[in-house]
Amino acid sequence: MSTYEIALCCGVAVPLAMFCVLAFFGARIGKPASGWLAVGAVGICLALAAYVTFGWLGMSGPARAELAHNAYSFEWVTLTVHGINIPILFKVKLDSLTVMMYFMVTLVSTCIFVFSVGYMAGHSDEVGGQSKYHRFFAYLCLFEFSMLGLVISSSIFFLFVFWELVGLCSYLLIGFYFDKKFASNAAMKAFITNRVGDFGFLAGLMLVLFFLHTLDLDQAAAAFRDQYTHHSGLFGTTVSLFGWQISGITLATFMGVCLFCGAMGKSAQFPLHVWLPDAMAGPTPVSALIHAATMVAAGVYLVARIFRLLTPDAQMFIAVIGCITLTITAFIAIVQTDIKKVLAYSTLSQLGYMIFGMGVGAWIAALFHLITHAFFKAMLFLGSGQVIEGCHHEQDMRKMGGLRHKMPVTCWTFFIGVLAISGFGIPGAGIGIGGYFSKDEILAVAYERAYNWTERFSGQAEHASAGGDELPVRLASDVPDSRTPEENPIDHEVHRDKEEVREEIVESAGHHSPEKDRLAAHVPPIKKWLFWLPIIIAYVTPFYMMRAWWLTFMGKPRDEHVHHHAHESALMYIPLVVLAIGTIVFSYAMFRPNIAEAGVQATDAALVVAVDGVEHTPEMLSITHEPVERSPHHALFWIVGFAWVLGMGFAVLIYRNGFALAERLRRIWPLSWIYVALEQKLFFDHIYDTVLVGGTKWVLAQISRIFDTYIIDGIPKLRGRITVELANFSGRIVDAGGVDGLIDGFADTTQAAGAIMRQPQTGRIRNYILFGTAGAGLVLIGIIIVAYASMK
Amino acid sequence: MRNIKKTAIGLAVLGLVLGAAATARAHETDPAPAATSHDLVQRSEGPGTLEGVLFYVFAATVLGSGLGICISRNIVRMAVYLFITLGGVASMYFLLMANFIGVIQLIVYAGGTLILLIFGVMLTSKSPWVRFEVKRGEMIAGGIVCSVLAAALLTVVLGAHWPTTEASVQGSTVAGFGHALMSTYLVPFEAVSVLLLVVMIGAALLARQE
Amino acid sequence: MFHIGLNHYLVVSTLLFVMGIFVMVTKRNAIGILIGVEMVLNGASLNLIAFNRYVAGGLPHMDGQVGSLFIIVLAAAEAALAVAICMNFYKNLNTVDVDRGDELAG
Amino acid sequence: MASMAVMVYRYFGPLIARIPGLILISAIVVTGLLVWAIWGAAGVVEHIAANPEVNGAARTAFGMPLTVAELHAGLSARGWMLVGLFQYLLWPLQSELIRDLLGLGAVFGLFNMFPVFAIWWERKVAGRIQSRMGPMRVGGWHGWAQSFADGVKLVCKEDIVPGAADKLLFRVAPYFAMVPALLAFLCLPFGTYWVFRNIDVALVFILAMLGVEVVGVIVAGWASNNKWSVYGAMREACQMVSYEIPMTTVLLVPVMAAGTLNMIDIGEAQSGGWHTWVAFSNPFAFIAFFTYFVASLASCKRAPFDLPESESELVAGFHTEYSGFRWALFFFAEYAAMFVVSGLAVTLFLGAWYTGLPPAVGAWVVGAIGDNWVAHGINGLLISGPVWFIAKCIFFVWVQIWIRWTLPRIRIDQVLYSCVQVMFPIALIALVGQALWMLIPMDNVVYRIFNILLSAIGLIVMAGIIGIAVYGWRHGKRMVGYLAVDQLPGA
Repeated sequence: MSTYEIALCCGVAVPLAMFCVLAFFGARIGKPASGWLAVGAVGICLALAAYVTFGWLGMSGPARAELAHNAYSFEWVTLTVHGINIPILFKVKLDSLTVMMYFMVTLVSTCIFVFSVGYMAGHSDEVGGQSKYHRFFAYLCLFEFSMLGLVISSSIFFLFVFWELVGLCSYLLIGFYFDKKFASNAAMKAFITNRVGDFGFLAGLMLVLFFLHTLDLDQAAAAFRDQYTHHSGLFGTTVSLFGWQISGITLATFMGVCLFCGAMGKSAQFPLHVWLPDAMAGPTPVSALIHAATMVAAGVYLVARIFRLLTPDAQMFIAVIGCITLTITAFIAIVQTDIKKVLAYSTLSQLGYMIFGMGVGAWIAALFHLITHAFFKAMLFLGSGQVIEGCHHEQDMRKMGGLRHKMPVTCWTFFIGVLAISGFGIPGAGIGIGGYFSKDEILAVAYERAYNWTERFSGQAEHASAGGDELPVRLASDVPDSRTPEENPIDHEVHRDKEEVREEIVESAGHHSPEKDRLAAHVPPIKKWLFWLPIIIAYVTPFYMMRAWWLTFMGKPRDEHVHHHAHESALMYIPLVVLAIGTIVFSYAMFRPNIAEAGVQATDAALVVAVDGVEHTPEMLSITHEPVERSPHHALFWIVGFAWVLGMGFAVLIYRNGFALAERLRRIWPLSWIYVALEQKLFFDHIYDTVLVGGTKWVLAQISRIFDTYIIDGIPKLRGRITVELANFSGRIVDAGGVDGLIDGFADTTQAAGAIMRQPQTGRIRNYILFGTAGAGLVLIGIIIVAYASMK
Repeated sequence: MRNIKKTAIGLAVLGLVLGAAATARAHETDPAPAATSHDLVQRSEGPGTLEGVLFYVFAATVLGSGLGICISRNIVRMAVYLFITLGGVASMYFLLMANFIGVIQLIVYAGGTLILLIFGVMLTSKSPWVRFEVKRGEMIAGGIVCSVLAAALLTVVLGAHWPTTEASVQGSTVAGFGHALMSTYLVPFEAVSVLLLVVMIGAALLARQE
Repeated sequence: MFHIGLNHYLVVSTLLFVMGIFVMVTKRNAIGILIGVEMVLNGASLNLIAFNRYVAGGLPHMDGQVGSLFIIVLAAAEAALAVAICMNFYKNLNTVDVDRGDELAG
Repeated sequence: MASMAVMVYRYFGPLIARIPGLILISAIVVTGLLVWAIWGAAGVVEHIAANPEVNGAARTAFGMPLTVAELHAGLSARGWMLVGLFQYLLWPLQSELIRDLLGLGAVFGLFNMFPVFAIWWERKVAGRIQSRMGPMRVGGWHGWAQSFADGVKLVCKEDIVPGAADKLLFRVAPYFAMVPALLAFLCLPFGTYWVFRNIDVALVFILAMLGVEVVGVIVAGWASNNKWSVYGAMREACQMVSYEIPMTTVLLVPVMAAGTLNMIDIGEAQSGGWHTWVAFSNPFAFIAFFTYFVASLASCKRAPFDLPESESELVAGFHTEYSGFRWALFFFAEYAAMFVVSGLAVTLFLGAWYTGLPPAVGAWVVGAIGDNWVAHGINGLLISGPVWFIAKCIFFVWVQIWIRWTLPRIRIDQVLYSCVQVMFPIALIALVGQALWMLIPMDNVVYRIFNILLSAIGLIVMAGIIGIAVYGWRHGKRMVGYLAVDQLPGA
C-alpha cells in the first residue's frame, strides 16, 4: 500500500473513530469540547488530504498511473454467480478525480465543522433535558466517514454501501430536531424518496453483477467494452418479456438508467427532487455540508464513475432529466421567501446543470462545476446560517433587509457567492469566478452537441454505423491510438505522461479522425431545447440569487426587532472567508486541470462520448493570462456572456426597495397564476400526496375493508348461523347434560393433562440434565439403529 | 465400596508417579546441538509395551477416580477424586505427546480450578460434612440413562472406522503450538483472553459482599 | 494387547464423559454438579487430543491441542463464574443444595 | 548366635515392621548416592559426552541410550580403563529400566537427603541469628545427625488420626503434598547431562507441580476437621493461587530471553561466564529476579508469607493435627519445594550449573593439563557441574532461612495486597520491558552498558557475600560471644 492510499484510508478512519468516541462518551465530553474534537478529527482528515493532494500534484502522469496500477486490493468476499467467482475487492480508487473530491470534501467540511461549532453553540438542543450537541457532531463525523469512503471506493459495491451510509447520515441530520414534527417528516420524506432511487441503484448493481461479472469500476468498464466489441455477454443476450424481444443494447440502457436512478434520488433530480427543499429542516451547517456541497453532489460523482457503463440512450435520458430539473427548480426558486429554500432550489438547479452536463457528455465540465459549486454553495449556506443565527432563527426574507451594516463579512462573502453562482466574469478578458467557467463550459459543450456536432464529426456516419462494432474513440480529447479493448486502460496509461496527454488533447481537439466519425453514429446531436432551456436558466439564476442577497442585506430593515438583534461571530465568518478564497482563487488553478487529466482515463467509454468543452490544454483555465478565444465563451459570447449582468440588474430593479414592486407585479393576471403554481412548487407534493400516498392508502383501505367484511365478520356470522340451526334441530336433547358435560370434560382433561405435564417440571436442574441426556441417548440409539439397518 | 475407593487412591498415586516417568521415552528433546530430527525419530519409534502398560495404569486411575466421584457422597472427597482424575488425564496427554496441554492441564485445572472448587466448598458448607442424599429412584434412573448413553456411544466409537495415521514427527510441541496460536488461532486466542478478563470482572462482581 | 490405538483413548474419554453426566445428574450439591461438568469437559478434551494424535497425525497439526487448550481455559473461566454463582446461591438460600432453587417448578 | 538373632528380631522387629518405608528409602538413597558418587567422580559423564567416538550419544546421566559398548569406546579411546570396577558397575546400565530406576532412586535420594540436611542447617542458622549454637549434641560435630535422630523419632511416633477427621483424606493428604515435590525434582536439571527427564516443557511442569502441591495442604487442613486447620488451608489456597500469577509471569522473562521452556537449554544459554547470566542481562531481568524470589517465598509458604502454618495464630495451621511420619512428609515437601524454587531461580536467572568463570578458563585448563580425564574432571569442577548447582541452591535456601528468621510475619490482607497491587504490576512491567529489550541488538551500546553495569553489581554482591562469609567464618566464635555478652537481656 502506498503512503497515499494509507493516508486516504486513515482519513476515512479518523472520523469513524471520532464518531465512536462522540457516540459513546460525547455526553460526558460536554458541549463545546465534543465539537472541537470533531473539528480536530476533520482537521486531521484535511491534513492527510492536503498531503495526498499536493503530493499528487507534484507527480508526473506515469508516476500517478503507476501508483494507481499498484493500488493495494483486499478481497473482502467472493460471490459465486453461475459458478463464476466474483471477488468483491476493497481497493482505494486512486486517480485525480478521487484526490480532488477528497480534498474538496475535507476542506469544505473542515470549514463547516468550525462554523457549526459556533452555530450549535447558540442552539437550545435539549430534548427531555438531554443535550444533543455531541450527537450532532457524532453524526457529522459519521457523515464525513461515509462521504470520504464513497469517494475512495473503487468498487460499485462499496460505493453503494457508503451511498446508503450517507443517506442514513442525511436522514439522521435532517431529523436532528426530531422533537419538531416537520423535521422528522422531512427526514422520513428524504429517506423514503432516496429509497426509491436506491432501489433503482440496487437493480443496476444486480445487472452489473449479473452481466459484467465484476463490481470493480475499471474491470466493469473493461468488461462492458469487451462485451460490446464482441457482441457477447450483455450485448449478446436478448430477453423476451411478454413477447417483446428486448435487445442487449436496450438492457445496457436499462442498466445505465437503473444506476442513474440512484443519482436521481441522491442528488434530487426531477421526479425525486421533492425531498431536498424539505431537507432544509435540518440545521444550516448540515444543509451546507450535506445538502449543498457533498452528498447531493455524490449523485453526479456516481454518474461520473459509471460514465463508461452508459449507452447513448441512457445518456440522453440523463440529459433530459437534468434539463427538466434545472429548469423547474430555478423557476420555483424565484418565488421563495425563505432564504434557505431559495438556496435549496438553487442547489437543485445547479445539480440539474451538473447532471445535464453529464448527459450531454461534458464530463470534465460537470465535475468542475461540482467542485466550484461545492465551494460557493457551502459558502452561501453558511452565510445564510450566519444570518439565521444572527436573526434568532428568522428565515423569512420578508423580515430581513439592511443587514449589511450588522454583518458585513457575511454580506460580502455572500455576495461573492452570488457572483460565483451567477457566473460573473468579463467574457472578453476571461476574468471571472465560479460558474463563469464551470457552468458556461457545460453550456459550451451543450452548444457543441446541439449545433456543431455534425460539423465536428463530419462525414461517414453511415459508414460508421456499418462498422459500428469497432471500438469508437472514448474522448474527444484523447489520443486516437489503436488500443485493444482487452488491455486494461490503467496499464495503458502507464506509458503516457502528462505533457503528452496535453499535447494530444491540444492536437486532437476539434479535428477529424475516423474514430470520431464512427462515434457520430452512436451519439446523435441533442435537441435544440436541451440547449436553450439551460441558457434561459442561466439568466434566471442570477436573478433569484441577486434577489435573495438584496432582500437580505440591502435596502432598509423591514423588521426592527430582527434587525436590532442581528450580529455575527468570528467563529462563524472565518470559514466563510476561507471558502470565499476557495471560491475565487483556489479551485481553477488546481481542480480543472486535474479533473481533465482524470477525465482522460475515467471516460474511456465504449459507447458514449465525453467532450472537453475547452479546446486547449487543461491549465489554460487558470486565472492567469488566458487567451480569449480559448475560453468556452467564444461560441456563447453573446448568448450567456452577459447573463449575470441582465439577471442581477433585473433583480435589483424589481427588489430595490423590498417587496413593493414584486407585490404589484404579482397581481397582474398571467403572472398571478404562474406565481401560485410556482409557490406551490408546481404541485409536486400535492400530486405525490394525492396519487401515490392517497392511492396506496385507498388500495390498502379497500383490501382491509374487504378482509374485514367478508372474512373477519363472515366467519362468526356463519358460525353463529350454524350454531342456531343446530340448536333448533337438536332441541333440548343436547341440552345442559351434553354441553355441560363437554365443558366439564374439557376442564377435567385440561387439569389432568396439566397434572401429568407438570410432573417433569421439577424445577431441578439435575432432572433437566437427566431428561436431556436421555433424549440424547435415545436419538443416538435411533441413529445407530438406522445406520445398521441401512448397512444391512 | 471402601475397597473401590482404596484402589482408586492407590492407582491414582501410582499413576501420578509414573505419569512423570511417562513424560518419558518418546518426546525428550535434546540439549546438545548434536541433536537432529534423525535421532529424535529414531528414539521416538515408541516402546509399545511401556506405553501400553502406562496407558492401562492411567486408564485405571482416571476411571477408578471417576467412579469414586460418582460413588462418594462427601463433596471434598469428590474434589480430591477429581484431582486424581485430572492428573490421570494429564498423564494421558503426556502419552499422547501433548506435553504442553498436559502441563497446562496440571497447572490450570489441578492447580487453579480445582483449588477454586475446594475453596468454594469451604466457603459454602456449614457442617464439615455436607452431603445431600438423592433419592434412590433418581440414582437408578440416572444410572440407567447414563449406561444406555455409554452403551450407545461405545457402539458408535468402536463401530466407526477412524482414518488413523501415526504421528510422523514427534518432538517439542511447544513451538508448533505457539505458531498455531499466533497464526491460525489468533482471533480465538484474543477472544478468549478478552473473555477471561470479562470473567474475572464478572466473578468479582458476582461474589463481592454487599 | 499392549499396542494402544485411538479406540482405547476414545473408550476412556467416553466413560469419563458419561460418568460426568452421571455426577451431574445425581449430585445435589452445586459444586458437585460443577465437578461433573469438569469431568465432561475433560472427556471431551481427551477426545480432541486423541484425535489430534491419531487422526490428524500429531505434529505439525495442532488443531486438537489448541481446541483442548481453549476447553481448559474456558473451563477455568466457567469454574470461576460457577463458584461465584454458588456463593450467591448460598447467600440467598443459605445452602448449596440445587434442589432448593426450584422456583421454576411447574 | 540364635539368641542374638532372637534379640535382634525382638527389639528391631516392631521397628522394622513399622518402618519398611524408611528402610526402602534408605536403600534407594544409598544406591543412588553411590551411583552419583561414581558418576560424579571426575566428571566422567562430561568426559564421555565430549568424546568423539561416542559423539554425543550420551546425553544424560540417566535414562538415555548409553550402552556399555559406548562406555568402553569412550574409556578405552583415552587408553584409560579402570579394569573391572567400572565395567561391572556400568554393566547393568545398558537396560533402560534399570537406568531409570537408578535415576529415580538418585533423585529420590536427593529429595530425601536435602530436607534432612536443610532442617539441621535451618536450626543452626536460626541459632546463629538468635546468638545460640543450635543443635550441638547428636552425632558429634555440631549435631550433624540431629535430623536423622528426629526422623527416627518421627517414624517411631504413633500415627494419630483424630476421631472427627475424614480419615481417608487425612491419611492421603501428606502424599498429595509430597509427590508433586518429588515429581518436580524429576525435571530439575543439575547439569547439562544431569537431568532425569529432559522434557520440552520442564519449566511449566515444575511450576505445575509447585501449584499442585497446594492440594495436599488444603485437603489436609480440611480433613483434620479443625477450624484452625481450615483457616490455614484457606489461607494457603488463596495465597498460592494468587502468588502463582506474578511468579509465572516473571518466569516468562528468562523464557523469552532463552526462547525455550526447556530448562537445559535455558541453562546452556548462560554458559558464557557470569556476565551472560540472565539476571544481569538487563534491568528488567534484574527486577524480575528479585520479584521471582519474593514470590517463591510465598509459594513455598516461607516467612514472611508463612500464614498457613503460622504458629502463633493458628496452631501450626494446616498440620495442627498431624504427627509422626505424615507430619514429616509435609516438611519433606516444604523443604523440597524450597530447593526446587531455589533451583528455578538458579537455573533461570543465575547461570544454572555454571560457575561464574568464563569458559576460557576451562579451555586453558585443558590446554595446560592435556586432554585427558583429569583435565575434564577439573574442567567440570571448575566450570560446571551438579556440585555448583546444588551449592547455589543451598545458598538460596540459606537466604530463605535467613529471611524467615529475620522478618516478622505479615497479615493476610497485606499478603494479598502485596501480590495483586505490588508484585503483579512489577512482574508485568518486567515482562513488557524484557519484550522491548529484546528488540535491542546484542551489540548495541545501551545493551552493553547495562549488561556491564549489572554484571558489575552482581560481581560486587557475590564478592561481598563471600567476603562476609569468610569474615564470619574466621571471627565466628568471637562474634557469638560478643553478641551473647551485649545483646542478651540482663547483660
